[in-house]
Amino acid sequence: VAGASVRPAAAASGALTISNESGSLWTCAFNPYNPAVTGTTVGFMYEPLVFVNTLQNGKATPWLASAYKWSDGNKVLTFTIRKGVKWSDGQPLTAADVAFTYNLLKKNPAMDLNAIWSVLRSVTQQGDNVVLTFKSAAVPYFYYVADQIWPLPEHIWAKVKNPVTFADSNPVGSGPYLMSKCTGQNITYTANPGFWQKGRPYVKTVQYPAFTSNTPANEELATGQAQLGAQFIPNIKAFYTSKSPNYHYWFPPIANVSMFINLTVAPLNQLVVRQALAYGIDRPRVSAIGEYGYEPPANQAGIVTPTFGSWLDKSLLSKYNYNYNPNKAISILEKAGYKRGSDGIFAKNGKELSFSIINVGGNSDWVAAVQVIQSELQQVGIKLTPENMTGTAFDNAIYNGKYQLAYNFESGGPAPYYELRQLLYSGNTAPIGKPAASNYERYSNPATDALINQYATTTSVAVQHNIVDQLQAVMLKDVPVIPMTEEVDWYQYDTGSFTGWVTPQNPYAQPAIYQLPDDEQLLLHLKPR
Amino acid sequence: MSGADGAVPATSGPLLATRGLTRHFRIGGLRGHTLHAVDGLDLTIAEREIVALVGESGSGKSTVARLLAMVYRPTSGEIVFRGQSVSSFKRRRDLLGYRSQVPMVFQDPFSSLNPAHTIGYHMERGLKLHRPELDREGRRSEAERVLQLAGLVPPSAVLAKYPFELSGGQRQRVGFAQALSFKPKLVLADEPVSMLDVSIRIGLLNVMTSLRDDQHVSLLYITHDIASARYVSDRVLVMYAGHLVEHGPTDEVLHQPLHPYTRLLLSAVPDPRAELKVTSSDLGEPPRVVGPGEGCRFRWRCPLAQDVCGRVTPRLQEATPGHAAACHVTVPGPAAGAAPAAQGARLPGDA
Amino acid sequence: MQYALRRLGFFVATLWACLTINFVLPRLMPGNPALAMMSRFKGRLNGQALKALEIAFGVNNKQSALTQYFSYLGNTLTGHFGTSVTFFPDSVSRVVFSALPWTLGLVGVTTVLAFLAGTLVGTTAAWKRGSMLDGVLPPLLVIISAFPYYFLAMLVLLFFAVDHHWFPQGFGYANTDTIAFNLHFIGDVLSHAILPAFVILITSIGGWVLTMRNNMISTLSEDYVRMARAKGLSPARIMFAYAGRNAVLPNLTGFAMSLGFVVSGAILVEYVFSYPGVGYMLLQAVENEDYALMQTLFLFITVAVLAAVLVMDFVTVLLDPRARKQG
Amino acid sequence: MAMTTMLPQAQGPETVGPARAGRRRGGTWGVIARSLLSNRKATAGLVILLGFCFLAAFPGLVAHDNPQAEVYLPGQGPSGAHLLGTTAYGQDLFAQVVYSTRESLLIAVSAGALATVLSVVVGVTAAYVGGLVDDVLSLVTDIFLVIPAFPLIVVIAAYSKNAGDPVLIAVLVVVGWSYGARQLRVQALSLRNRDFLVAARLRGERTWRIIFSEILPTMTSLIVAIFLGATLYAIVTAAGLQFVGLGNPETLSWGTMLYWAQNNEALQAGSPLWAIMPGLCIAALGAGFALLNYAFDEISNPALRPVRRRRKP
Amino acid sequence: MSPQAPLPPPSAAEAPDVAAPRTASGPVLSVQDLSVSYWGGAGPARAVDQVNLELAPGEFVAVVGESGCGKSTLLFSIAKLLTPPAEVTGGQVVFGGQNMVAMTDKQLRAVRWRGMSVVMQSAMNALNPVASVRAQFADAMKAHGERRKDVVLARSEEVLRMVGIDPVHLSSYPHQLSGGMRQRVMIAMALLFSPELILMDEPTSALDVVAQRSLMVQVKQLQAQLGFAIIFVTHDMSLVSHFSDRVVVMYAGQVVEQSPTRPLFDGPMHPYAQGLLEAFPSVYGPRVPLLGIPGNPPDLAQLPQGCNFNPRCPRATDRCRAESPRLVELGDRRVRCLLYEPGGTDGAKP
Ligand SMILES: Nc1ncnc2c1ncn2[C@@H]1O[C@H](COP(=O)(O)OP(=O)(O)OP(=O)(O)O)[C@@H](O)[C@H]1O
Ligand SMILES: Nc1ncnc2c1ncn2[C@@H]1O[C@H](COP(=O)(O)OP(=O)(O)OP(=O)(O)O)[C@@H](O)[C@H]1O
Ligand SMILES: [Mg+2]
Ligand SMILES: [Mg+2]
Repeated sequence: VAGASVRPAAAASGALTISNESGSLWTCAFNPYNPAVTGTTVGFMYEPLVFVNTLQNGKATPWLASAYKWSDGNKVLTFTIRKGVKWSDGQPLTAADVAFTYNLLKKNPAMDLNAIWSVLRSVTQQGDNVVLTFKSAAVPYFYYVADQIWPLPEHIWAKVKNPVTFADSNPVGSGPYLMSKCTGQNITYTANPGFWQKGRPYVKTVQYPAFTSNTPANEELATGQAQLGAQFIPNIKAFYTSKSPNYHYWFPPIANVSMFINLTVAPLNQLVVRQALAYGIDRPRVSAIGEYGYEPPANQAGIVTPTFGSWLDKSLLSKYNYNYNPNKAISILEKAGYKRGSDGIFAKNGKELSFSIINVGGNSDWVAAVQVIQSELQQVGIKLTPENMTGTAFDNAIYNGKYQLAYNFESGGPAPYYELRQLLYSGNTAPIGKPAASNYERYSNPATDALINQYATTTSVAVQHNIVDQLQAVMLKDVPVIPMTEEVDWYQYDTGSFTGWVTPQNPYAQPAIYQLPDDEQLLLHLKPR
Repeated sequence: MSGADGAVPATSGPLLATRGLTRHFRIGGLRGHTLHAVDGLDLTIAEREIVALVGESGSGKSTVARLLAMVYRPTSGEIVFRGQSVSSFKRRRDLLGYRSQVPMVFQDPFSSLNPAHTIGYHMERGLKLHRPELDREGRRSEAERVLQLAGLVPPSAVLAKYPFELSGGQRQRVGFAQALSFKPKLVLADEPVSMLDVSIRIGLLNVMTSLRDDQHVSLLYITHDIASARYVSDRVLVMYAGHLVEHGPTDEVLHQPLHPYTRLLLSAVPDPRAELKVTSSDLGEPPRVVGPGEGCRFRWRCPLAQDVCGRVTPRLQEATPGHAAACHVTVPGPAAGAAPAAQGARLPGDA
Repeated sequence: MQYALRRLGFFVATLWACLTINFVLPRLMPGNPALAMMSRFKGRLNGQALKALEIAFGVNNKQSALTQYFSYLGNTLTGHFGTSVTFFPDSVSRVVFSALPWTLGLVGVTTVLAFLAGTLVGTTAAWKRGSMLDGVLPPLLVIISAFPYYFLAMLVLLFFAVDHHWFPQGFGYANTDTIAFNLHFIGDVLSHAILPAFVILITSIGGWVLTMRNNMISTLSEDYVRMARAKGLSPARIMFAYAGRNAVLPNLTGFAMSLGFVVSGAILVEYVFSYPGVGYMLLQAVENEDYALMQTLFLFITVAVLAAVLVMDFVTVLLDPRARKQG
Repeated sequence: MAMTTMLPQAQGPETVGPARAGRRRGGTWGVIARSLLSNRKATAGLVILLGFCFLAAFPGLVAHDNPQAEVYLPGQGPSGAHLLGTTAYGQDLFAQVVYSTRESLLIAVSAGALATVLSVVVGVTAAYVGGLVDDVLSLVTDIFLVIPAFPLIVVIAAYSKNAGDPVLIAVLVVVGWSYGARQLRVQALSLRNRDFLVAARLRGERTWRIIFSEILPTMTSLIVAIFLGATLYAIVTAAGLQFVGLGNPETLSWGTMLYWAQNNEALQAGSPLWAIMPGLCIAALGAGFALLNYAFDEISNPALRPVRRRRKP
Repeated sequence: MSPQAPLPPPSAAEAPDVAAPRTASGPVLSVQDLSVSYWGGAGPARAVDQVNLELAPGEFVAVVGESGCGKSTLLFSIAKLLTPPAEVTGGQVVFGGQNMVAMTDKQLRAVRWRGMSVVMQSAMNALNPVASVRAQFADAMKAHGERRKDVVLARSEEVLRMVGIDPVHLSSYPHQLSGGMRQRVMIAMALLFSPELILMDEPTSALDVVAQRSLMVQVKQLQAQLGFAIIFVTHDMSLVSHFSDRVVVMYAGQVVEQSPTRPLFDGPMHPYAQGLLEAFPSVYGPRVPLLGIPGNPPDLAQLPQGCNFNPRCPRATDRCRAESPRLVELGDRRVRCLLYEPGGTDGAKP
């Protein structure tokens, strides 16, 4: 192989090495609908129809679809498929392929990771167009059906007996790269000469080693053997940026890390208690100690800033003013009839404000954050007992509602609506003991539901903002969850060997390599120096 | 069975008796041979009796003692103690009772003391188990008493010693003292004095006789020292290659030995005061106890061997009351010819 | 002969019991593979994906536990290990067999080396009880073995690979290599194995040293050792054939067991060095509730350990006539 | 731990009279004390362990800071105020190290001791009693030998809600005893036919008594080695479990300190002492035990005990 | 100290069963003022106290004495096999012209077994429990240069037969042998080569008289053929009387009498020796109660003032309680008793 080695010399030869703790060895399967391997597949070999950029308020860039159009009261979406795009085996990419892909997901719900067929009625090919008919107005679903769908070549996948377990070890895609070699330790990608954007990608070889743990991955970055990183690096100044002026990082926030409250558990179902919790926590301190300040403190409105700053209703936020205020927390509780016991913990009717908070033991930053929260709440007379578990046990508990408090986050989307819907939509929840897809706190309010449903029917930005403002009010009034810090994209880059990086000034895509299909945008922008 | 029972005074049952006691060992690797360590042994020990067990080295004496002490389980046969089969002793109390009445002194004093414990520990444990009536103080004085009896002085110093600090003979006496401390009925003593010098040996032998006379203790005294056997024992049993070949009152056996092996044995007994009679150095064939088959096991070395000796295993036959031997030639029994048992036995040695 | 049959019988019984535990234990863990996948890709997967994953991994197919159990036993016997969830959709056999040689090579060799070196040091230290050697080496090695070995691995990695580029920074071989049986590749594999091997080696010698030394000291005061001296045997002969051979039995048993455990690899070392073995895979299987992978790895471990123990039982009987049953 | 049972209490110094008392003062404990003090290495080990015990018992006397309080400037180097500097969370590192002693010592010693006791009981009983008992106990041992630790702790932690110390200790014992049991069984097998055991049986000793007072003392050194092994295993495994997040990182122990240090890349990110100190402490604890081991040569083997040379009066 | 003349290396060609003519020049062994103490809590116990002993080639010396008087210790110190807490506190052992006490390990190894072999008292423990008899024999032979398998086997079988053990037992393990058999195996092992000196510590205590006697006859024959010297510790006076050339009587670590055998039996001089000879019962004579020697052996760590034997001696005087006797030479006999010292107690000779 004309492959470069992973030594620092690699950069000179124009190869990019990615350092990202994958947690396991590579499987060498490339089925883009297999969630275990999408990270090494999508964006390299498979592409979306439209690229939606979260960091630019959901700005849509036509990609494999050259155009799209909503019609019929936002119930029908028509994609016009780009001409001249070829699969890497030389066959043209057609609307038939795209329609086939949608219908493949319908036939195999195991591949329908975003449950698009829960809102889709049918998908048909009409010439160069693919027409998606929804059961009802589904504007926000655009993100899932346009950005989170990767068309497959029908001539190959139609022959596959079980596409769910199909390994796709010789992936045929339309993307900028070809998978040229895969071992458990490393995947080598080489540029796809037939890529539909002539001259791209500029980086001809990409090495993607599998790191099972953080330290070597970090080391690889710090020593310049990798030029693109996507992980948490403690004390990044000492560890990374101080090593070279070319080393930079940017951690753009994209979602909230929140304290989830099981609203079915007394006395957490009482607003005062939730408010006291919200007042009693010093979020900047949680951010500073738990997260090295990488993850900025969140606000109770649930709007991630600065990413979605334009959506935030600042006046509303300051009206409720959930900034750290221990005295207020105490006075609220006292007003509600809680009395402090000899141990300093508030109690009413003999029931102490003492809660367990579940957490994932492997996420040391969260564990640290919860320790901060614990000591702060102790001062306002609320006792927290952290229970750390494995990720799976944690999810099991939170999905099924078997917890009191939990430290967790949910995926966001290209607008605040996506996360707020996850948090507040009662259709997403489930009774205790049944797994809920989101809305783990079991929040249910018909008015809120109506707002959320209304959002789906409109493409008007103004209306959308109005709805989100009202959803913020719900967050502030009801305090169903308490956002703590903001989940960020982990992203380190070395300007010494490549240019064209995502920067705060030019946020053309989410920069973390595991963000799909944003990774393709990044790879296409990079140029060897 | 025949002879053995007759040897016991009719007035009381024997203290201990065995019937057909047999013990085989499997030796060797995969092919495996059976070693007949003890075969069909009938013996009795009366109350207040010292029985000496003599015989060739490797003839199974220690095995007998171990069988009687219930170290080994017999391959077949039965041991009866005071009218009860010992195999019926299942409960701990019964077993403990038997063990305290019938203690054993081991042949090898070097391996029978736990190297990690002091002599005091050994004594203390025995007393604790078998003399529950004693308190701490009583146990100590009893331990000192028996050690003193065994000639280990000063007993308090000996108690504090570890086995490795004692000489062979000293360890041997510790073993004997332990057995005495139980207040036994029957001591199974496997060569208890072999490593003692004559003067201490005499002391111990005197202890044995006085135990018998004063406390009615019986003793199975396994030894190679014929003279000491004679000095203390009432009866002698002679073993050869797993078989009991002769038994009878001590003086009778020593003075009128019936079995050719007994004669050989006695002829070899040295008298330190006399010159060595240089007889032919008779090492003979070592006894064949590995898959021995039928026949007298002494026949290869026997000057009197006949055809029948190779075919039929001789049984013990009484020659005179209480004195029996297993030999086709000197005590022909019903097995060999039709001659009635123990009648008119000629004693070739007597001529 | 009878002894062998009897032991074999118990071997089978033990194996069955272990297989059953290996079946039950993973299923007692909270959650299921789909959930595990969800938490693995937290934030990258929409909550809706859970349903898709449950279908993909067959979480909700309503098979009774008993049916599952019997098909598991059957599949185990016939070598059908199923599909891994962690490495979905790879078959477990492929995953395991591609990783196992790395572990066997790395951990196997180091285990043997550690045992040999440790036993040797222990023997010598006991022989020279009270000497400098005895005073320094065993405590030193034990102290080193008291270091958590991922910690040591980290230090070693930092010093030898990161600060001074003397050795590669982990992995089983250079990423640019093709797996082949040639000198270049073998050399590369060796250079990658040195650091992890070194760490395993120095952290595991201590245990062997200690057992061997302590046992040997008890043995050395036995009469037969004195006798061996009287016979004028060379010190080496006394040390090894007389004292050593009597003292080594517990260590040998330990060795057999460790050989069995080679299959389970050195989890954290592999983790730190991103070594492509089964040790870290095992941890992942557990974390991902990958029943099939877990069961298969445990099966391998179980069989290897039990077989080693069984062999050791026979060897003990061979080496120590006193352990043989009498009568 | 096993030692206390092994050396019989019944035989106090009073039992054997004045001569004995004069010779070996203090009986069993005297022997242990003398062995510990007569050997410089063992004494050093004892001092280390006692030091740790002291820290475990009275951490507050040594460290004056609250170990958990995140109140200082994070990531400071050693200084007068903070002997070892501070963690990335602004905790006083010295206080953390000191306060962690209790938990680490507790886990190590209790898991090590319990596992050893279990190995001794099972291993030696199997070997000594033999027959079916041996077969069954060996079977059980083998099963535990291969019980996988990780899933077990996940399961137990899930059912007990929190992988706290008792759970951790229980898991360490469950997965840690069988190894030693196997080794002890082999060793005991070679003792089984020794005459002194036969003698003890004939004396009428109960089986458990033979196992504990007759066999064990002769195997003390192996048992000590196994105890050391089990303890080290407990320390290292506990730290390992905590390291991968399966323990309870809330608690203060050297293992959890390593977890925190590791997760904050302390070695590389400017506070190396955070990682090195707990590692060193674990090793020092191991060293203490290892050095203590030298005393057991003499405790287990009376023939090796040194005697003070006193000239004849 | 004698000059360290190297021992002629045992030649491998010399078949062990072939008699090597020995030059009868000087003693094989000369023990000079040897003292050994055991260091115990109560101070040193003198188990061997200034023992002097010379052994001519081919001589058979019996050592008798009370149990615990230091016989085994003496043998061990001659063979340089003592382990702590025993310590040689004085004197030297000259074997084959070399001082054993000063020899290096390597020199010692060459001397051992080919030059001097040992039969230990603890026969069971002295055999390696995990090695078959065959292996242990082969070991000894290999250590001294004999590597031919057939030779080793033949010789092993030969020595076993010599001591009356079926060669089947070559493949037996020690625990499968009876007490007497183990002892004979040990003796056989000592006979593998034809050393110049064999130290035997109660080698026949577990043997029946037949085996004992034939064994001794064998040994004597071999001795006559090969000319090795023997130090023989025993309690069996008849063996002493029938087989030994010279007797050493020990009491409490000291040699109390040393004499050619016959004269000793005819007229023991030391009161202890006298007591010993009166203490054994007879097989044929009348059964008379015997008393042995009254009193108990002394504690070696706390010896009485004066003569060690004085508390038990029927003829002890005040002087005996005050003064330690020297070993007096009387012709070819030596005795340690004030009775025989010039100006003895009452001048009465036995
Ligand atoms: N555990 C055993 N395994 C195999 N064979 C044994 C065992 N114990 C004894 N034997 C054999 O049984 C026979 C009788 O042995 P035993 O110890 O009873 O003899 P003994 O009469 O006491 O001899 P000695 O006088 O020499 O002590 C011997 O041939 C011996 O080899
Ligand atoms: N390791 C030791 N420590 C202390 N004293 C010891 C030690 N070994 C032996 N002794 C003492 O030394 C004295 C001499 O022992 P030795 O074994 O030489 O006696 P022995 O003459 O061979 O006796 P026996 O005929 O009983 O074998 C004995 O009193 C014994 O108690
Ligand atoms: Mg015997
Ligand atoms: Mg002796």
